[in-house]
Amino acid sequence: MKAKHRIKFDSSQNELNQSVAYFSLFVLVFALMAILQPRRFLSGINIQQLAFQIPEFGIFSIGMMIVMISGGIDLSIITTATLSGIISSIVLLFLSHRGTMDLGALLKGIMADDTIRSGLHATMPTGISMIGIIVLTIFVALAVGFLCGLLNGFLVAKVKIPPILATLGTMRLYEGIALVITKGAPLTGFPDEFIFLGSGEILGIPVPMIIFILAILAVATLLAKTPLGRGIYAVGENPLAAQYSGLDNSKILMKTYAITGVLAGLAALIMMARVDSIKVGYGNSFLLQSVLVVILGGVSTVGGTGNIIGVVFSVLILRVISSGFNIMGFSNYMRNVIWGSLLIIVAIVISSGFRFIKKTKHIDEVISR
Amino acid sequence: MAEEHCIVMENISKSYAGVEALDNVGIDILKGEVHCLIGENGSGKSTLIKIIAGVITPSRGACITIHGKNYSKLTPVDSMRQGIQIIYQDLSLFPNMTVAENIAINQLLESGKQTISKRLIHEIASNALKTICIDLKLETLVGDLPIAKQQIVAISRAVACGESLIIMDEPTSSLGKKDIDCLFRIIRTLKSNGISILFVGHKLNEIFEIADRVTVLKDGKSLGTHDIHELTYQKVIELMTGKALAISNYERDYPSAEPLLEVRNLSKRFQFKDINFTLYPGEIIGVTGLVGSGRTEMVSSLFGLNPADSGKILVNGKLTPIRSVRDALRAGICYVPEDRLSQGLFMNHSIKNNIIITIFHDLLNRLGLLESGKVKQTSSLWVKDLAIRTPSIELPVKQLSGGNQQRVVIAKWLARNPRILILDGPTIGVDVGAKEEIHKTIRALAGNGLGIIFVSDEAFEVVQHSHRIIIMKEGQVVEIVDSKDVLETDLLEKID
Amino acid sequence: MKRTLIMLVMVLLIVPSLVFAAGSKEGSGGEDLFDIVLIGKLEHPMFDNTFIGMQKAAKELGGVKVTMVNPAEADAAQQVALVEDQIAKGVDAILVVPNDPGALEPAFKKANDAGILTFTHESVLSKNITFDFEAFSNEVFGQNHMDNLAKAMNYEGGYICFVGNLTAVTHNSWVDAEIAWQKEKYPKMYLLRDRLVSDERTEVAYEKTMEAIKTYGDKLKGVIGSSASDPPGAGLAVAEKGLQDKIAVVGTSLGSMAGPGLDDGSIKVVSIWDPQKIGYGAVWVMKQVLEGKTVADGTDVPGLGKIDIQDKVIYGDKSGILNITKDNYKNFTF
Amino acid sequence: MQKQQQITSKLLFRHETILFIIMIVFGVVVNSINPAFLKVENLFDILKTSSITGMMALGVMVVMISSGMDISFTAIATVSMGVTVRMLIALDKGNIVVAFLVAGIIGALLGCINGFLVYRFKLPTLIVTLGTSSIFHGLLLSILKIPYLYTVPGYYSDFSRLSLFTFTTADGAVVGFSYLTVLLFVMACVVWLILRFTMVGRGIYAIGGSIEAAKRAGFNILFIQLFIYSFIGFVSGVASIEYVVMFRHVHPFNMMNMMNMMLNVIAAVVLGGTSINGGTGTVLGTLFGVWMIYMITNSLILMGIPSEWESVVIGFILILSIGVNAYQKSLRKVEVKIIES
Repeated sequence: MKAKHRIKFDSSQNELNQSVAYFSLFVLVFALMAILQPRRFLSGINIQQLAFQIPEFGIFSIGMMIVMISGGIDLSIITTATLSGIISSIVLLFLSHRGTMDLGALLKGIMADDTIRSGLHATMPTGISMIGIIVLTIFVALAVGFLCGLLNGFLVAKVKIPPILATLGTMRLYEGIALVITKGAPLTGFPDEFIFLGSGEILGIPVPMIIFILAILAVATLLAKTPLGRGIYAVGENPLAAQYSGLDNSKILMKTYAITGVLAGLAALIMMARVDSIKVGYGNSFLLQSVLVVILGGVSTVGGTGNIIGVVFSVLILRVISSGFNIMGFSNYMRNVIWGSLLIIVAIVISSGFRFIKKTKHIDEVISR
Repeated sequence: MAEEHCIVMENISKSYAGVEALDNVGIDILKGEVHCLIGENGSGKSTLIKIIAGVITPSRGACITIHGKNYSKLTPVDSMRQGIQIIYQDLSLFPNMTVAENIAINQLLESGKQTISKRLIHEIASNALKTICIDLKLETLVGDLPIAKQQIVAISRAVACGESLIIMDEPTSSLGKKDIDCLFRIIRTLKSNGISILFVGHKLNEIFEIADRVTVLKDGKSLGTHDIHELTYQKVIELMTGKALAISNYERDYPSAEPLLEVRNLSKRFQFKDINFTLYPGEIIGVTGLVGSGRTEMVSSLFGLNPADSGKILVNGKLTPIRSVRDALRAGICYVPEDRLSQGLFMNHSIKNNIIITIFHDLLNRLGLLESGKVKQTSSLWVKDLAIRTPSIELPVKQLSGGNQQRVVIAKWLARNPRILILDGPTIGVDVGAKEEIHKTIRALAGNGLGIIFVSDEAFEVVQHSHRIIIMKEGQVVEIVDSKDVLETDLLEKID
Repeated sequence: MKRTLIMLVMVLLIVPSLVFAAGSKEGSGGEDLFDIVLIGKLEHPMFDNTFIGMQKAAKELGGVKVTMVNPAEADAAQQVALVEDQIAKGVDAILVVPNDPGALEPAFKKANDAGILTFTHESVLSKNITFDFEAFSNEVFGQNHMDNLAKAMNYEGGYICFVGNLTAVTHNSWVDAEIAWQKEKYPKMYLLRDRLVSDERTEVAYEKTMEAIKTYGDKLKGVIGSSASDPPGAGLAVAEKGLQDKIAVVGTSLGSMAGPGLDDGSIKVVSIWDPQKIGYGAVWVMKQVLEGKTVADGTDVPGLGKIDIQDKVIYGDKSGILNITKDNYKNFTF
Repeated sequence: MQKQQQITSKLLFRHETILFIIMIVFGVVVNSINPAFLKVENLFDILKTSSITGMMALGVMVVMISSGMDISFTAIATVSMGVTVRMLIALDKGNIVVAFLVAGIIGALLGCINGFLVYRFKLPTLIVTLGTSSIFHGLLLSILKIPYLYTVPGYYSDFSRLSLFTFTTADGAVVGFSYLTVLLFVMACVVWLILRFTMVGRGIYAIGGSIEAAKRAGFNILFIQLFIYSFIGFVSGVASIEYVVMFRHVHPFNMMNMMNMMLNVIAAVVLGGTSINGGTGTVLGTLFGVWMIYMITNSLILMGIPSEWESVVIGFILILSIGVNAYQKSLRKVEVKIIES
């Protein structure tokens, strides 16, 4: 009889419960906002705004989640995005204005001279190559992200620098390289076909949202269904046991950081396409927020446990709250207070949820009585 | 009363969430005696000592008398003031602090001093070490010490406090023979100083060597306290497991196939030298020796964790260099590590995920993704095969008991279908009943044609369950003996 | 028990703050007013003052309601989100001081599509807007800095320039103008090195000025700061080394920030525009536009003076530059 | 013989020694580019400007030794700076000592909240301090409404000019050894004494080594946690007044807006040899870590590096020096293993 009670507490059940909890919190928050400001919050335009706002931040967050599950952290995630955005937009601008000016002049010209740009659009060969150019741009952005991530992974896995320090160093490094390339100037004037990635809609669903959903599915599959994903969990939970189980820890870590880099590159693309510009420093405030969201989403701060559903819902919850507060005209600082309290409350709830299990430590013995 | 009681406990009950962990248990410890508390895992031993330490409050009606003083509720501070000190299985030492600091810290805390000096610390530490006649470098970091010496530090710490009762929770589980002798010598010294010892354990030979009286716990109930002279091995095992245990001798068919593994002149600087042996299919080779004899280093080099500097390894007659874990796995060699908590298991992950960690490639579908059906099927199969007691394969491993955890580790490797299985201390920290089941598993595996290398401290176990025994000392093989030709006592001598 | 207590306290912390925050910024007013929102770069007295000017205009001109929201950090992404939220809120006009002009364009476009007028301040490059308001052109302002510096360092010697960030477009165009003007007008002066970056932080400006003093020794005669905290930081370094008579510090700053430096002579003069005037003028223009009237080049706008419209940028006349010195800084409230 | 070898190898592998060597090498390289670097004047200036970071780093070190992490210290500093300066102006009295004390106490009280939450709910310290940092800062700005303050009472700037001793260098410049540096050294000594000679100090290391063992040994965990977090609160408060002393203004963002600052402090502490996992860390190492980072960031102009290259150079040197350190640590592990066996 008693044993039956206990069986509830197995881990998949736990995960499910957690997901249900996050979902209900989301519904609650959404309902609260809708009740407080029905006309404005539920307006079609606001819902659509949310759909446009969430993806870039969301992708950063799931990138951060992956490294945090592996027991690390990636402070360079934003500057990785900046760097890959800048390099890929140079490629994009150069190719789409191809044949009429050299790269140096392009860089100088981008900042101020609108007339050159519109003139270029007129002379640009249409049709055939634009898709190719965009595909190449996407490839370059992801590749740069991949390489940046790989360097992080190398420093963490091979040189054995604590992740927080390694990525702090590369954060400055990537930012620096981006500054050296652009001297701080923003790059703008992307072709409309590219802008579509950030502002377009397919069947009424914003393209960034589609990309975000695809990224979620990909990462969820990666974590749950691939050897690499299980390896990431294993390395985060107990690196020694992972090594003893025949996993190649350093390879897994390198891949982990590289994947996060690729996601940063993807976020960069959406960012670029959404605001039609890329510049050093854009999105800096996402860094701590993404760490916050990942922790709020139930990922262990020491790695090894956590799932993507929690993180995605945390992204949604935070975005809904923050948008709702904006509409209601709250000061940002009050919002910070509320976020902070929310974080601590959620942490307390999560920790007390597990307290019962801790007490009945060896469940099998209890059952076998 | 001629004999003075140190502590008397009666009517001790404790239940967690409706499950009785302790049911009306009583125990009394005399001054200057070595009292053994034995029982299988989950029998309530640790709950009982935690109650003595004041960490856990018993259910109502409990009556605890320490040195004649009555307590209905014991706090940790009371317990400590009364001179009760526990040496936990994990030793509760501070790896980042020096030997001297670790020894002195409890006494300093008790004295209520707010400031300390190095001189004082050293004085306390060296006095304590002198009491138990041991010499240790005071400035070494405890984390850098081998486990046996850490144990000594923990005992010295208890001694430094001038305790009247020292509780040792399975103190010998990670010690070699020599260290155990040393520990017993210390215990006798303490005893002669009038200090009582509550010795929690399950290695019967040790209990018979050191105990004055024995209390047996089973399923949260006390089966009474017995004088050691009234007991026999057989009787104790019967009491603990509740059934008569047949110690069957291993069928010692000498295997006659081609050698599975040949090791020639394997050496590694500072660790081991010129190791030579051959392993046949279906054979169990026991490896024994003291901690520091190089046995763990040697077997871990076969698994590629600690690659050797020179020498040859032949698997199935083919030269197989093993430079990494993956090389070993490719050659069909698997390794169940000594420390299952830190080296073998992912405690927060489910049983399922722990088992499949080694066999991803078998569970992929055509898209290269793990197929959840296969994952469940395979892991359930192993759970069933190894009789792992669990309601669900989704349960985190940390919720299993030691024996079942060990079986998860073994399952993880068997899932790979290895040809050679190295087991490093597979029965450490596992109680008698579970131990027997693990032995059975090992024999069954050998019966299926696996070659097994079985590292253990317990001479008894090695003699019982292997064909041949490699005895190691100071990094070298002293002798390889046939277990038919050797007695347990001979073996002990050879090890030292 | 204690746990619930703590939770209760937390909840108690949240609920009143919700009420408090909700009540604090929302003004009352009829529905017939034009809703104008100011979005600053971050919370700063400059934008508070701009807002004060706007409120003054709203009161005097009537028919307009003004509110202000600022991002918690000077980050373009947050500003984009704020603009989008305002669209959802359904205001009539938005005035933004962009952190990154380019980043806001799509949001502006959406606002325009939703029938909301967009305006900017300090952002000549913005496109999807009705007007951008500038107190004066960047070139004029930079030249003013250089004139001030040249005078203070007696028209000769080496100097360095600070920008808040390499990514700050206005700062960089000021510095470009300064250097060009020096080359044209003051041949005896020379630039010691490429522009320095202060991160818009006093302490960084201080540290870097210190280092520059050590690096260039007697050659360093002048420092121009671009962000409001540059001159105070540079001034501190100069004062600490006792070099008030040898090194002149000028640049963009506020009287309140530069006050101590102006007093001890380590800062010679700082320049700024009057944010209240800009705020007033902006509301005046926005009201005209919202009412469907046109604003022509050369109109005399209260607060901006005789305006000069180039493309979409409204420049105030040169009277907009305030040169603040030791003698007059106490006259200003910001 | 063997013993001697062990001793030399120990000295060689001591973290502080390695760090010191890296610092010397770096100093000599910079000096060869610009001889102004190794002048006493410059070194004293580095000591002075690094004192704020150094002060906070001491607090972070203590927290990290106990295997915790505090990222709310910049928020605490901002709050105690704002409240203290305002309050003393409103009361229209006070002097520098009172300011330091009041700010320290406010900081300590805020730190206590962290300590209590950490102890009571056994939450990861990172989460608690991440949460309280936005709560503290948010409350300061929205309820207390502390605006910018660009004029502060004269006693702040007076203290900034005070020097323990001054002398005139060969080229005629007057060089002073600032009291801010003295304050850092005093605080460093206090921390050293606490860690070394008091039971609380041992308790901090003990918690960092194993909190379970510390509990069993009978340490008062609540008291120690409160001490740790109120200590970092205290030094943050003191550091915030140092900020007012040096820069003569109160700014609700400059201290806080320093995510860079926060990360720099943490980086300095880790570079100084304090383990992220707790248990180890020394005062000297931490100071070296702080100075190392300050030397890197404050020699870029001397070396004539263009502004846009700054981040690249800092990032590169940071990775390099941390990498050397990490590599040396892994060497030590091998060494210990060999000695052991």
